[in-house]
Amino acid sequence: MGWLSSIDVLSWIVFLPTFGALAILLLPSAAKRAIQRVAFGAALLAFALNLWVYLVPFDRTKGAMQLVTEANWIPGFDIFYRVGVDGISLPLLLLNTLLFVCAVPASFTIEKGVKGYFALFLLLETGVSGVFVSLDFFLFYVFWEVMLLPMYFLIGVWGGPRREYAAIKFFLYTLVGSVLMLVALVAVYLDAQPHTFSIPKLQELAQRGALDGRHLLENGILLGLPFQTWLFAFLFIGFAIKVPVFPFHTWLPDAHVEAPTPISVILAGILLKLGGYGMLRINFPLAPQAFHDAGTFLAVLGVINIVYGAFVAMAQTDFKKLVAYSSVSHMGYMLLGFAACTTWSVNGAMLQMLTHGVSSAMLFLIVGVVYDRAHHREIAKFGGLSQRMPLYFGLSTLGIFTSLGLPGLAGFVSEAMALAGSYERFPTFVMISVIGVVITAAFFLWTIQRVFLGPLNEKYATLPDISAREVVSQAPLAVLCVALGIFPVIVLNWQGPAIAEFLRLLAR
Amino acid sequence: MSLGAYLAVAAALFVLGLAMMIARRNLIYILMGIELILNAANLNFVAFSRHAANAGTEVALRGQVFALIVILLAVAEAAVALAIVLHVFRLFDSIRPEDPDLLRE
Amino acid sequence: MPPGFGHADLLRLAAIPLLPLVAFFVQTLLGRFGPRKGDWIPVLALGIAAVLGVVEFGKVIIQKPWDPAFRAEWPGLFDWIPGAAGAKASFGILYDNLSATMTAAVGLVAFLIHLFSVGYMHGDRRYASFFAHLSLFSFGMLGLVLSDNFVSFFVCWEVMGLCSYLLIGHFSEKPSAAAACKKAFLTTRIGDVCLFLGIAILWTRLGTFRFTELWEAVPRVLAENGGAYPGWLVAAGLLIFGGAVGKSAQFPLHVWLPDAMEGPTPVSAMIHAATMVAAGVFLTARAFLFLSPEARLVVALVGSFTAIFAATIGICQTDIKRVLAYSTVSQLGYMIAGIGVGGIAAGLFHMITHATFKACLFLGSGSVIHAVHTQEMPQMGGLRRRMPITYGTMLVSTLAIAGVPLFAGFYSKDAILGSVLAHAMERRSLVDALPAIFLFVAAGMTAFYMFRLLILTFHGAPRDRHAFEHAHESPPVMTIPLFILAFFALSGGWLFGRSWFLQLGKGLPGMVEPTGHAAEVEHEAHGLALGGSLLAAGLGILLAFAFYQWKKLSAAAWAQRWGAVHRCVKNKYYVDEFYLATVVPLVLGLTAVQRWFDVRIVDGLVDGAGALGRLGAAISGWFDRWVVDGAVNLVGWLTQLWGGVARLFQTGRIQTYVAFGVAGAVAAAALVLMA
Amino acid sequence: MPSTYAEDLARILPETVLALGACAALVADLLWRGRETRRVGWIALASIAASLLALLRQDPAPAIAFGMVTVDGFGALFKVFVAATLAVVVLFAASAREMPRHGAGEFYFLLLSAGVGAFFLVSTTNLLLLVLSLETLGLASYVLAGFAKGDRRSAEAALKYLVFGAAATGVMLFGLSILFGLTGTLEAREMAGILAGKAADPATGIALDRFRAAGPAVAIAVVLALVGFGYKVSAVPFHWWAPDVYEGAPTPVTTFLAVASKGAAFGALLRFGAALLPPGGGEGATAFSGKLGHLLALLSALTMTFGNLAAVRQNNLKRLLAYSSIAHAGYTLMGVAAMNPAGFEASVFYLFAYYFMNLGAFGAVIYYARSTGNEDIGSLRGLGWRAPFVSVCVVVFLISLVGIPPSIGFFGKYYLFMAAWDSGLGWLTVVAAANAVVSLFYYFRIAKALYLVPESEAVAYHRPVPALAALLGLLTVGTVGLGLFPKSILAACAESVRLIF
Amino acid sequence: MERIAFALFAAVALGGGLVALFHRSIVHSAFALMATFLGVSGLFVLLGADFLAVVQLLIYVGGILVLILFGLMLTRPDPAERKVRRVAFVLTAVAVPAALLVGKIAAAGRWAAEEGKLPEPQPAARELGLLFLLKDAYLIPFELAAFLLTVALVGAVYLARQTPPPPPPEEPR
Repeated sequence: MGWLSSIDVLSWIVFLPTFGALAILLLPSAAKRAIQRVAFGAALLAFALNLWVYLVPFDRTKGAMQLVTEANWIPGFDIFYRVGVDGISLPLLLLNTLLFVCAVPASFTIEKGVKGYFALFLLLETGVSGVFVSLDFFLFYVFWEVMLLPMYFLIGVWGGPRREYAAIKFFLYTLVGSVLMLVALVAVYLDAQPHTFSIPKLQELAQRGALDGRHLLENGILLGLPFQTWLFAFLFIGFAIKVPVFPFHTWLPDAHVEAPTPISVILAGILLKLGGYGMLRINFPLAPQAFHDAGTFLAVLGVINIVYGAFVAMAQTDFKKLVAYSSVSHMGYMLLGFAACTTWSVNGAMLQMLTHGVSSAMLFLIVGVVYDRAHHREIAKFGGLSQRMPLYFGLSTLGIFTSLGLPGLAGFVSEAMALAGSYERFPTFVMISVIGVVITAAFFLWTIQRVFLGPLNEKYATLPDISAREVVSQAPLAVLCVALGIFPVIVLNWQGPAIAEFLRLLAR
Repeated sequence: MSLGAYLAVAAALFVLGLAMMIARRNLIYILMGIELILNAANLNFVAFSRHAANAGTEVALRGQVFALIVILLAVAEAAVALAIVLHVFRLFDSIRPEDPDLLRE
Repeated sequence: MPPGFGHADLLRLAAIPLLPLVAFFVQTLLGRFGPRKGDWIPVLALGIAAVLGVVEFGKVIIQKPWDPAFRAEWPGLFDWIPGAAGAKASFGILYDNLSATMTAAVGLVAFLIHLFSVGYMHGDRRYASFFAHLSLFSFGMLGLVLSDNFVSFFVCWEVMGLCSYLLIGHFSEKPSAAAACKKAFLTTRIGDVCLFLGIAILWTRLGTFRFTELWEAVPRVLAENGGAYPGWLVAAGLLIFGGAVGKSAQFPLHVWLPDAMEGPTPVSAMIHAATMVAAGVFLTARAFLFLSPEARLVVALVGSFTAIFAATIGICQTDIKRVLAYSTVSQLGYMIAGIGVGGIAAGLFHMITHATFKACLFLGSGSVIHAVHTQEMPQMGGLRRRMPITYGTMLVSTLAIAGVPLFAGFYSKDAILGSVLAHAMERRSLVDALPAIFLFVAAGMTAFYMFRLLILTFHGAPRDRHAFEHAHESPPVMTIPLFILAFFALSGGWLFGRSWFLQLGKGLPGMVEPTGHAAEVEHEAHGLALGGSLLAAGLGILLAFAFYQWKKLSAAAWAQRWGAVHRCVKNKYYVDEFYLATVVPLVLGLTAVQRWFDVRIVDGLVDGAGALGRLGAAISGWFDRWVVDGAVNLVGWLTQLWGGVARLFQTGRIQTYVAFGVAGAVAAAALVLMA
Repeated sequence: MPSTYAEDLARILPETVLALGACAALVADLLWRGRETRRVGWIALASIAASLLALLRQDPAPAIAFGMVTVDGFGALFKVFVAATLAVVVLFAASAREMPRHGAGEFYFLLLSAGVGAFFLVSTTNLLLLVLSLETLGLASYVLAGFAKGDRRSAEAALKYLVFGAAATGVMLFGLSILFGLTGTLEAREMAGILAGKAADPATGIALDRFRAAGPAVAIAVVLALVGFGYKVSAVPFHWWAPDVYEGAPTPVTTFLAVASKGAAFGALLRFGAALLPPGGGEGATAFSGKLGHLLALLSALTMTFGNLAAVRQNNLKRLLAYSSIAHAGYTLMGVAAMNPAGFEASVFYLFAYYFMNLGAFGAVIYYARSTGNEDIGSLRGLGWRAPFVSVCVVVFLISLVGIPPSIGFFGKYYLFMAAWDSGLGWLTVVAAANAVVSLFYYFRIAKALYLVPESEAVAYHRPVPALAALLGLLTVGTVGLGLFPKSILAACAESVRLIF
Repeated sequence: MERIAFALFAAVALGGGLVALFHRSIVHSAFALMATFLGVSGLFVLLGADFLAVVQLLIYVGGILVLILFGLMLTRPDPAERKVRRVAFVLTAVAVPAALLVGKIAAAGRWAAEEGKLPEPQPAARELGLLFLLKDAYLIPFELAAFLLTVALVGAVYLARQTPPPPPPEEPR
């Protein structure tokens, strides 16, 4: 327990929500207001701390890990409580804490088991934050898994009609992924000389080519394939499920559609990013050789995600499902950007995670607004909502145009950087990917047309416009949609040195 | 006689006991089978004991002690087994081993 | 940096696009709460911008009179995407003759359209946001013409796409408007991604986004490649042109423009005159250097075909705004074709003149629609007496577009026709001659349909008495812009136009001054073109009058007075009959075919991207359901099967258990013994 | 140094106390004419506590009492394990639905007697004592399984347990007899040297590497002996009895069988394994150890796979837990298959993990069965909302059973994976990992029934017995707390395993 | 002489076992089992374990077999049991020779170096008894065996005792 005394600001960010959850558990179930306030306060406090870290103590000129805290956790097993941030994790951490703040007001509509809901909700935040700050592979894994259960219940208990199916599907998929990761974790640990879980140390080892499985397998070969390939494959599948990469994506639409609005927000906004973050932090640097060999393969997957996701999204009749599939498409840019592995493409891919985090979160909130009022999400059954809900229409338009990559808004910068940066290595794939760009525009505009434009559906003539509470949820995201589009430097400057470091690790 | 001969007899008894447990349709047979198996083991122990006859009293008698204890054990087991069989018979009104099959997949 | 241009100019120039942008934000957030719903904010901003644009333009003319090489550049004003030296993307200003001209023209036209809208949109439900969007639209175009690199160019380009979407869909409760705005955005977006790819190629190969650096790099590349364009550059050039095809509504991506009429009339004016469509032409001019000779021919062919293609359609439209729309498409074809054959200056010149008279025409038609509340020409007629100002200004503009001498359109169209003719005469092949043929025919048609419009609307007897009775002249806020625009339509050609653009053209990258034989040919061609264009325009106008104004009787009189056109006189009735019996069906038929093509194939491709998408999506959905989910379910099913196997073993019979146990032991022993 | 009689007696004090406690419970019940069930329970609990106290106050130095009872840290650890289970079982028995009204004296007597057997089982390397303790544990367990006298299922369970157990011990005895014949000694520690040819056979005075000279005989003997252990820990293919018996026996008894009996059997297996095949035992021994390791690895893989797959279909909570406990035996075997100290440590640690999560699960079953009147998963519909405390605890246990951090089950699995892979059983790690996924299928059916399904009005809410609730809370805290900070248990495991090698 | 005795006793033991296994009547089987016990007892004598032989006679024949017969009487034999399963034949036909073979192989490995006659037996009955009194020898097994018998007794009594029909189990509603 010695490490508790040396707890630092990052740990506070991670564990503040846990304390919030504990406080909520101590409150009586009937005190809904109090519970909501505690949840909001905990999330807000974590965000404020995080923002402070982002602005004040973090030195953005450095690519190395900062604010590192290390404490021996399980002695004898080389397991450490090791946290720190760099330019890759810090923006994602900030996005995470922000989204949780936004999701709290959106959760006020929850009626059933409020206490349990918010406790799990805050627990989830701890899990996600923990993943972002972990510098120890074991700790990373622990936090990774901590997310699993709250998510299962949040979908399964507070979700839509098919929630059981969606929850178990989500759980199963992610568990498969994490089990593969666990196997890789054990293998990496045993192969590293000296044994260690420290991610930076493992990265250095891998970069030197020392993580080749020779301590674990004969000649580092298993069934004719080198250890690095196995390692890469196991980790990649583990993370790809989270992203989700085709063909591991089918859990996503189900989970999204069934999850309550705030959970969809978290799911799309931040949980998908964990996959990408894991690739960036662990998967690629730990198996650089295999990563280079698999570059084209990854790019193909990325392109499939982009185009396929967009086409499937177009076929959806459910607003939420459409947004869900658009996420599949958007994460394809990220994968493509990673695969190309140039400064621009990786920067773009990273930024894509953030911008998609903002825009998809906003879109889910938008869907939630209309669902709360009309109690369905069939696109075809709406129409002309812009006449009754002009403010809502404005926010929706902003979110949708951000998502379809309009210059000046957040989505464009990242997509453009990812695509332009990837062109150098994968010209053909980029050419194919732009089909996805067009289709994305097509289905989003078509959605706007059917939901907001055209003659008003008289059934919804009395719908009230978006409420103050809902605006509070969406406003920060809306601001970010614009701010990130015009001043992407507020992230790019932070992540740049860290990505340079990442590229150095991957240099052949 | 050679040791091998005793061992062979013991092995044969062991197999007969097993066969009796598996093949006969009466719980009593199963009890008999158990006794056969225990007897086979005992025969082994005593034969080995004899085999070490020249190695001093304690060593030479180890097997016999074991056999003695096993006999005691057989008694205890037989008692409990019979009690259970009777108990089952009372509840199921059958002595066939396949009749109690409430518990199955 | 040319002498005399300094920090103050930078501030003024930066203010030109930024004022409308600020106005947009202010108007969006606060406009509706302000007096007059804040309409004065964008108007004021645009007014200042226009003044600044004109002032700076004047400074260029005065301080650096007729210097083709004038170029002032302020790169890296705002680092957008940081990165290694050349790889970064930043916003900057490139102010040369071209952007100076464009800034002034766009600013002015946009300001007038704003002004006009104050009257036209009065009482609209979304009055406030309309002005906000209009303002953003202006920002897009002004920013675009001042961009010093492809990134900021593209950003503004897309911002215009968004604004066109918002503005065309202004009457969103109309399903047709809702569909039209989507169509506009999508169609142009197809072009946009081409442009994006083109930019990406250039950036990947040459490492920069800045125009000046790219222009310097291209000759280097050509030198390295033995003077020929390498494949990637050809591709990049064509892709960039693809962007122009979308924005400038060239065949086959022209379909959005006529539908864009669903928006309010000022928006149409904005799109057709000052912004959107001009952006494509501007882009083609900026990117001319990246176009290989073959690519330029493609450009010329696309442009000229679009010109004639749209003109034929324009002939048989009855909706006043649709006629104008097809006319725009057609005129854009002129510009593009002109640039394609190397007459960049001519194309740009036409763009500017066209901006003035087309804006005037649209605002005029808006005024008419405002008055009679219909867009169908057959229900109008005789409005001349009710709306004299509108009539007068529109007449001037029609004369200009028809190419009547002394009016602006005459000079610019003539320049283009000269260029294409020179091109044809120099190359002497059918393919190279096609642009010339198309454009001359189209010139005649232009005159014809424009006068047809004018006559049907303003001349003759009123066909709808009720509408006529209620029609009245528009308020000054609407007519003043008309006056101003008409003034330019009248004077744009000779006031500063022709010679200025000739000078301007010399400074454009990729421009080659014809020398020797080529120069002679060019001179000759321009002479021929003058006659040809006059002839075409005259014929068109005459035919129009013959058919619509004088009817048959008047047609005879016309034949007598103009003996020079003997053949036409002689075949007076015959032409009439021929027109009725053959040309009309032919033209109608042709139009029908084109319409069909338009609707079925092109529209089908664009709108039907949805259908295609749905088909693909249905297949994907199927795949999703059966293959991907199937795999998961298979696992579950296999697990269940395993459970069944387990049940087979777990019989509930104790003796079986013992037997299995013994078997297991034997197997285990065997394994250890064998190993 | 020979120890005195008194010292030796003191060394077996925990066992003695327990045995006396058993008798006391029996006599007390007779005296109270079966009317003071609760008090008898207190007597049992008190004797367990006394035994634990004696255990904890024992001289930590390893020693051998009466020539065959090894008293050391390893044994103590397992005795604590068994005693702690016994205590929990006593508590369970107080709240279980299916316990008969009469016979509390016999029940506690038999339970504690089984505990005595388990105590001896984990503290000897002597074959004779092994057989005797195994039988003491076994016979008491047979009767306990059939303890619900009016219940046919209970009787059937007793019968099946008896028949399979008797057969398995018989087979084992036969194997042990051969082992004895091969070495002339009953002490496994001595056997190791004789088999490896490092010490002379006491019978013949000849030293011979019997792993090589008598390979098949050794192999058969060891495999036959393994049958006995395999049956006791319910490893495939000697597990057949387990699902039926676990389902049919009263739940407290099932708990005892699944946790204490299995744990003690694992303790004995580890002790004998370490004694018989110590590292560096010579060429033949190493080769044999390798073979045996592979056999165990195979059994481990089969066991966990079979257990998990079969559990997927179950609708009865107890039966589901039975299969799950088979699967967990498979996991535990991973460490044994590694055949090295690290692996054994992992196994011991996993047993502790198993203790917390499985006892918790059984406790919940007892509570739910009282509320719903049966043990079907389907009848748990929405009970999570009515019985929040117990259900939250259950979810924690389920997490741990699946092996999701932060729980002791996760760390246990992780440790096993590492140990297995480190001794060249990478494939087993992969199999185990896949199994973890399969196990999710059925464990979370429980969570689903508790929370995801709409509530069923038919189920009345019973406040859990305070003792049971406190116990579940304690186990939950242990499951999470020790999962996060396993340091203390890890140290104990390492220390104890060091003692037996 | 020893050979003949061995053959006789072995034959009695195995023959008894075979008859017990295959005879249709369970009563006959029980008596055949007695023969086996006697045979094994004889083998014990041959091996020099006289005391054990006596114990075998007393306990097996006098105790266990009687118990089994009691069991027979207390239960009702099943008429279907008259048919002996073919399984048993197959098992025996395959397994007994296999077991003999394996026993032989096993023996050969271990005792190859010293195959031959067994050493002379030592008079051991007294020592056997004394062994149990040595502290370091068999004190604990002896005690534990006693305890085991108690456990068996209590258990058997509990199950066999005819309790008044138990009250219906309390079913919380």
